[in-house]
Amino acid sequence: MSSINRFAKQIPAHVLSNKRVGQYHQILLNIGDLVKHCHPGNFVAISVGGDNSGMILRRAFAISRVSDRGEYGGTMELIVAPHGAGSRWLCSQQEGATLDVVTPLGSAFGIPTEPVNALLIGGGYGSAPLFGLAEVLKARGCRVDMILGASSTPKIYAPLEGKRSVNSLKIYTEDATSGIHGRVTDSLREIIAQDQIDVIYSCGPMAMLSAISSIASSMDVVHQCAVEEAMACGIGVCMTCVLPVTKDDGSIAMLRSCIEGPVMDGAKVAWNLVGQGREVKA
Amino acid sequence: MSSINRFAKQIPAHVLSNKRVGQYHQILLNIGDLVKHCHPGNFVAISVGGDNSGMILRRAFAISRVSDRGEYGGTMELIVAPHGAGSRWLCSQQEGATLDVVTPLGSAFGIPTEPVNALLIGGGYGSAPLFGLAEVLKARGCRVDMILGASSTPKIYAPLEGKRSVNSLKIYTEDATSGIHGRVTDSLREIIAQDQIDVIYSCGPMAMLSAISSIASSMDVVHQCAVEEAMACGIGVCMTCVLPVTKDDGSIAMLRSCIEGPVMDGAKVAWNLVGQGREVKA
Amino acid sequence: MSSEFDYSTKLGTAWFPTPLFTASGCASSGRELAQFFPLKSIGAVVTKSIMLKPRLGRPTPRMSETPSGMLNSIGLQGPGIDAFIANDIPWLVENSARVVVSIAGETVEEYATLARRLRSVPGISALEVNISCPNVENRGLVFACDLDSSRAVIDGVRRIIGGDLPIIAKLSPDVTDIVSIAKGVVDAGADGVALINTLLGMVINIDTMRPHLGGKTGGLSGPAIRPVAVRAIYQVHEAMPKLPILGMGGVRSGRDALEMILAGASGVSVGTASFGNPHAIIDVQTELERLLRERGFDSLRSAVGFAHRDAQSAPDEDLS
Amino acid sequence: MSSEFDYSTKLGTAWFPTPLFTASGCASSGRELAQFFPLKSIGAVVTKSIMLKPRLGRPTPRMSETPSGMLNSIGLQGPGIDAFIANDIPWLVENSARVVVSIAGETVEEYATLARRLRSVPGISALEVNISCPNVENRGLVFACDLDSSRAVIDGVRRIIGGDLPIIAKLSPDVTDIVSIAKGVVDAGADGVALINTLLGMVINIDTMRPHLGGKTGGLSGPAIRPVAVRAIYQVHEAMPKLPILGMGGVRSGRDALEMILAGASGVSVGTASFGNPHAIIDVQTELERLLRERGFDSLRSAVGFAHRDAQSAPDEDLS
Ligand SMILES: Cc1cc2nc3c(=O)[nH]c(=O)nc-3n(C[C@H](O)[C@H](O)[C@H](O)COP(=O)(O)OP(=O)(O)OC[C@H]3O[C@@H](n4cnc5c(N)ncnc54)[C@H](O)[C@@H]3O)c2cc1C
Ligand SMILES: Cc1cc2nc3c(=O)[nH]c(=O)nc-3n(C[C@H](O)[C@H](O)[C@H](O)COP(=O)(O)OP(=O)(O)OC[C@H]3O[C@@H](n4cnc5c(N)ncnc54)[C@H](O)[C@@H]3O)c2cc1C
Ligand SMILES: Cc1cc2nc3c(=O)[nH]c(=O)nc-3n(C[C@H](O)[C@H](O)[C@H](O)COP(=O)(O)O)c2cc1C
Ligand SMILES: Cc1cc2nc3c(=O)[nH]c(=O)nc-3n(C[C@H](O)[C@H](O)[C@H](O)COP(=O)(O)O)c2cc1C
Ligand code: FES
Ligand code: FES
Repeated sequence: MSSINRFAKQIPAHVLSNKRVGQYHQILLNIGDLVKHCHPGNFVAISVGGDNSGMILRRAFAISRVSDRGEYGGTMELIVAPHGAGSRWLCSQQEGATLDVVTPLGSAFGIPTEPVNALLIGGGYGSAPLFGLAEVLKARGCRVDMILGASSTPKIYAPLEGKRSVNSLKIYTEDATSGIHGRVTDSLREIIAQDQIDVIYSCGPMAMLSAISSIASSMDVVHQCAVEEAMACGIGVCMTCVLPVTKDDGSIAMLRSCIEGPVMDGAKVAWNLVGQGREVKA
Repeated sequence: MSSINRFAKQIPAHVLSNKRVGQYHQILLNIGDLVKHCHPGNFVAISVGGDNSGMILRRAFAISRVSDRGEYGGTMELIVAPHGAGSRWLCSQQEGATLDVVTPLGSAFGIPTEPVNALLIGGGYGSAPLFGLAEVLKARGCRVDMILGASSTPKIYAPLEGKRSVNSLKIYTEDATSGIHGRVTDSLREIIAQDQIDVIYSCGPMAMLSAISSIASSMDVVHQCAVEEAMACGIGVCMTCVLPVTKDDGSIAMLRSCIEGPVMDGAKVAWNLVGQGREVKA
Repeated sequence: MSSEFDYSTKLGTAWFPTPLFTASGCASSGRELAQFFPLKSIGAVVTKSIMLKPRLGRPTPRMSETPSGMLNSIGLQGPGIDAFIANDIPWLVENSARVVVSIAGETVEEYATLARRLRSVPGISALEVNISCPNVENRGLVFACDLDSSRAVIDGVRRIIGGDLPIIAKLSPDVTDIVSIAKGVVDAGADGVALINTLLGMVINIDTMRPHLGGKTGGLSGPAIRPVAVRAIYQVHEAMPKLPILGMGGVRSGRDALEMILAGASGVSVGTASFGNPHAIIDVQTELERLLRERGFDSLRSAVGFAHRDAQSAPDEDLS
Repeated sequence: MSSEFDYSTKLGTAWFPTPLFTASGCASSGRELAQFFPLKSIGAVVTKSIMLKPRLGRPTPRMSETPSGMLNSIGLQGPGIDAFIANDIPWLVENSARVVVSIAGETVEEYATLARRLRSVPGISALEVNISCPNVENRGLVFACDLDSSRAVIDGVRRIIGGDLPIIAKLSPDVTDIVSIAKGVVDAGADGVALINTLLGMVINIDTMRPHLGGKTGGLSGPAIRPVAVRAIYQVHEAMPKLPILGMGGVRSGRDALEMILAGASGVSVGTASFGNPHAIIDVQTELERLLRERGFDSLRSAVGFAHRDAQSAPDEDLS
């Protein structure tokens, strides 16, 4: 634990651009040297509402991608869904605005040391961190397949340049407005078997992660999922973001998803106990 | 009372310009047809901090000037001192921003039906509404002298075009950085006597209004002052903005300065009882 | 409002076309808000707590803004019951407003006297009894903070009023056990309770380095206190599910009002929000109706206390 | 800090170089904040309330943001006293942090047992006794809401501790009369009081239409509650001017902390503000010192309770 958040800093970050992409906003921030310490799976916590805001807590967003090349030096990209007041405020920030960010936070996806067959599954804006992850996996010689799903097409985030870093991409929409009609888990067993998947990386709504976990466990596939629990502090001090996780001795521990996550071993999360069956509103 | 605030409306107003003038910001707002109902002495109440602001109360500002000519239609000008968080937020609003304003509120300066000799006294940003008043008085054939005072030059607001509408202008600064060294009340008795002043109009810090009142009363000069008490609602429903006023029978009433003011008869305010001797912080 | 949705509510025997009320002390006697909307379009105007004699109230400063809230220390400034009955009620009645009169006293006797004066005044829908006042006969201890004093006030008022007017006891949140106070006043004859009055607070002026308010302490209101209000409403509704509750404390939008309705309020008062937005009560009224309809309720009443029902039940099941 | 200004404070016999403390439950066991600043640079780390046994705490959701505040319902999740003594205290001591240990129990006996376990552990500056816990032996009524239970807990802890460690009783604002509770615990042996714990609140989720928190009710914290905290501090200091008070509740800037010092606090804990700003406590510490110096104080101690002095006195007169 003492290694986690070791490089986290609170810095002012300029908004370099803010573009609408489907239902989301793609926001590019100038974060300088911190990019060096950002890994796929890490997140950023942002103050919202400006000075004297009644919204006193930061909002968490997965780091979609970082780059240390380009005219502005180190940059970080976020994919933000305008959900409630805080994320809507963020989406309304124009080029030139300054944000108060703390990053990089939390655990990162574990990268295999050997080339393996990896399946990346994203739900909604959950695809955001997967493209950066795909690049890293490709660089390690992995085969990278990707499945994205959402209720409808505008909620699918799949940038052109991102598609280049994967070997295959399947899209599912529940309203059949694009790709396959249905959910990412509909043919998951078949895909795992056919493509000889060794490891699944996932990010998206908790219900999706839970469904993937049960399939992955039953087929003995490693499953690293980035969870999303409501977080008050994002830095491990408040205990609000906990998830029930099964320990080696079979007992349950409540682990902080901000600091002992957001990337967790899907097989260990006691999904049936999450929120005592009541789901956190995504 | 039922006539007051009869024309008040809550409207979105665009910021047409925001310029620094000394220590103040001169903010021009687009308020359309409402200008017709704005009179010198009236004020505007503005929401500050944006949506989800922790600052839940409006801030009050004297209407400095209105105009219904010009390319934008009806406009209103404010002179705002960056004092605390709310007024600083207002001063930071750029051209194009939209403000939530309620105006015109409160009582206006009474205009004499005959041509008289009027003395207008402003302290700090208190001069703001006096230039518009001077124009009205001149149009009625009055002689208009003006005295402005502040602790230091950057706190004197005296626009060039405004100076044209007065017969004479004296400036006092306490640090002697411009005009006469001292306070507006220093030679007030002499001025009243020499210039045969019939009525004094004043706007500024409460201590100044109180000092003017005692001189004006002792010399039997009418004194209309625009007071400044902390206001929670600005529309007469909360009773926070009260001032002790002596009634005809000699008893004291606590009148709401937002609706039975801000323009009050200086002779009737029981200055010695204001805040039981404790001044409201300006 | 279409005929399919029944937005009306009752507090005891009093009927109101909508559940939106002004909060006592936040609408003066009604006239001033009438510049912004017709008073008859809301459920009722709850007037500023009136006392027997005219009162000047506390010294200024009387307010201080705090994060998402404000402190006030008005000290019940008002014209006294005679002028109030002579001037304010007739004006409200003329303007077709429904009227809930809030009364406040310094002794049990004073409350009873106020009730006697109001008993036969036409045009009053209900009495709100503000018991968050210092009891001069009991070391200045606030009536609402003491079970026996609270009961004594309501008992005295009930005796005078008989069964004519609904009596709503307005309680303070500054107590260890608000449910026991609520039970006490109901037992003493209250037809409903108003929850909550302001929380006792203080701000120190860091320039003068002394308490900022002329009255030193003040009452905290506004969105900051909403979670405390919702909790109080929930607790009291849980203990007495049939008791009409007039909820208030930090409501500034339809969603806030909905929280209170679901927690158990039959009506909602909007106070401090009107200071920031003179149309707040109208906005809340419009949004609340929309939110209720969107959730499948066909009446306000079917939503009251819904948060207490077991998690499986849907609005439709409650329409029987 | 220059040598001319004495920023140190004392709570009972315990000395701290600055008056800034973490708030229990808002800094976990200290390690996590150490990524952002050295723990030894603040007055002390107040650890999350520890219980006898390991606890999983309440179901999620455990938090809800509210206007300028938040509700939490953690349910005292923690490793239990054994693991805490084995892992957390040694780490804090190694990192030169001053440590105030917060304890919580379900019975009077449990508090005493915790005190016994901690009595001889080296490196602890003081005990904060969190009595805002349900008393399983008294219908689940929160200790801090009952004078006798509050006294019993402190009495039990005091007997075990003897005169060794200062005992700070942490009180709940959810009471009718916080001064009487404060007097009670002081009488039972507390060396000081911590004011205030969270206010009981609730949020209804308007989508599920049920209480949002897994634990239904939660504790309200953050700037929203600051006026209530300042009032409590002012009242208790007025009643017992010599009693050390650790103030807390919504402090996020030096000016907020100054309000509490002037009201009567000898130290200030920063809780919720650290969630929005991991350096909040350092920022508060720096700004508070500046504000005190600007006002002519040459020590923190000369400013404690200054708002109670008569309006004519200036800081200089108190430096004798
Ligand atoms: C590790 C992590 C990564 C995330 N990555 C992304 C991302 O890449 N893109 C994106 O659009 N969103 C992401 N989210 C969700 C995002 O944090 C919420 O949408 C946002 O906090 C909602 O705030 P709001 O003010 O708009 O909504 P409100 O509902 O008004 O928020 C109220 C409170 O609830 C919390 N909250 C509400 N919804 C969520 C949620 N789903 N998760 C966590 N907290 C919530 C807020 O933080 C806030 O404290 C992520 C969340 C977490 C925890
Ligand atoms: C009728 C009237 C006309 C005014 N005209 C002008 C003007 O033309 N130009 C100008 O710069 N200022 C004017 N003021 C003062 C202006 O309203 C305050 O400076 C402003 O409200 C301060 O808000 P803040 O958030 O910056 O300060 P803060 O001190 O943070 O405000 C905190 C609270 O105190 C209230 N408050 C603080 N100072 C004052 C004050 N002096 N008067 C009233 N309320 C106060 C605020 O409204 C707010 O509710 C006027 C005030 C009144 C009542
Ligand atoms: C300025 C002001 C004056 C008030 N005066 C009264 C009063 O006279 N009688 C009363 O019962 N409540 C009074 N209250 C309390 C409100 O009616 C209400 O209970 C409280 O403010 C919480 O609601 P809100 O947050 O919507 O304002 C007053 C509140 C404020 C802010
Ligand atoms: C998430 C959270 C957890 C808390 N846990 C504890 C606790 O374990 N023990 C305790 O005495 N107080 C606890 N508190 C209360 C704080 O210590 C503090 O008294 C309160 O939050 C007010 O201060 P603040 O507004 O600065 O947070 C907790 C508060 C929060 C927000
Ligand atoms: S969000 Fe605070 S511990 Fe995870
Ligand atoms: S500011 Fe509310 S009555 Fe004047």
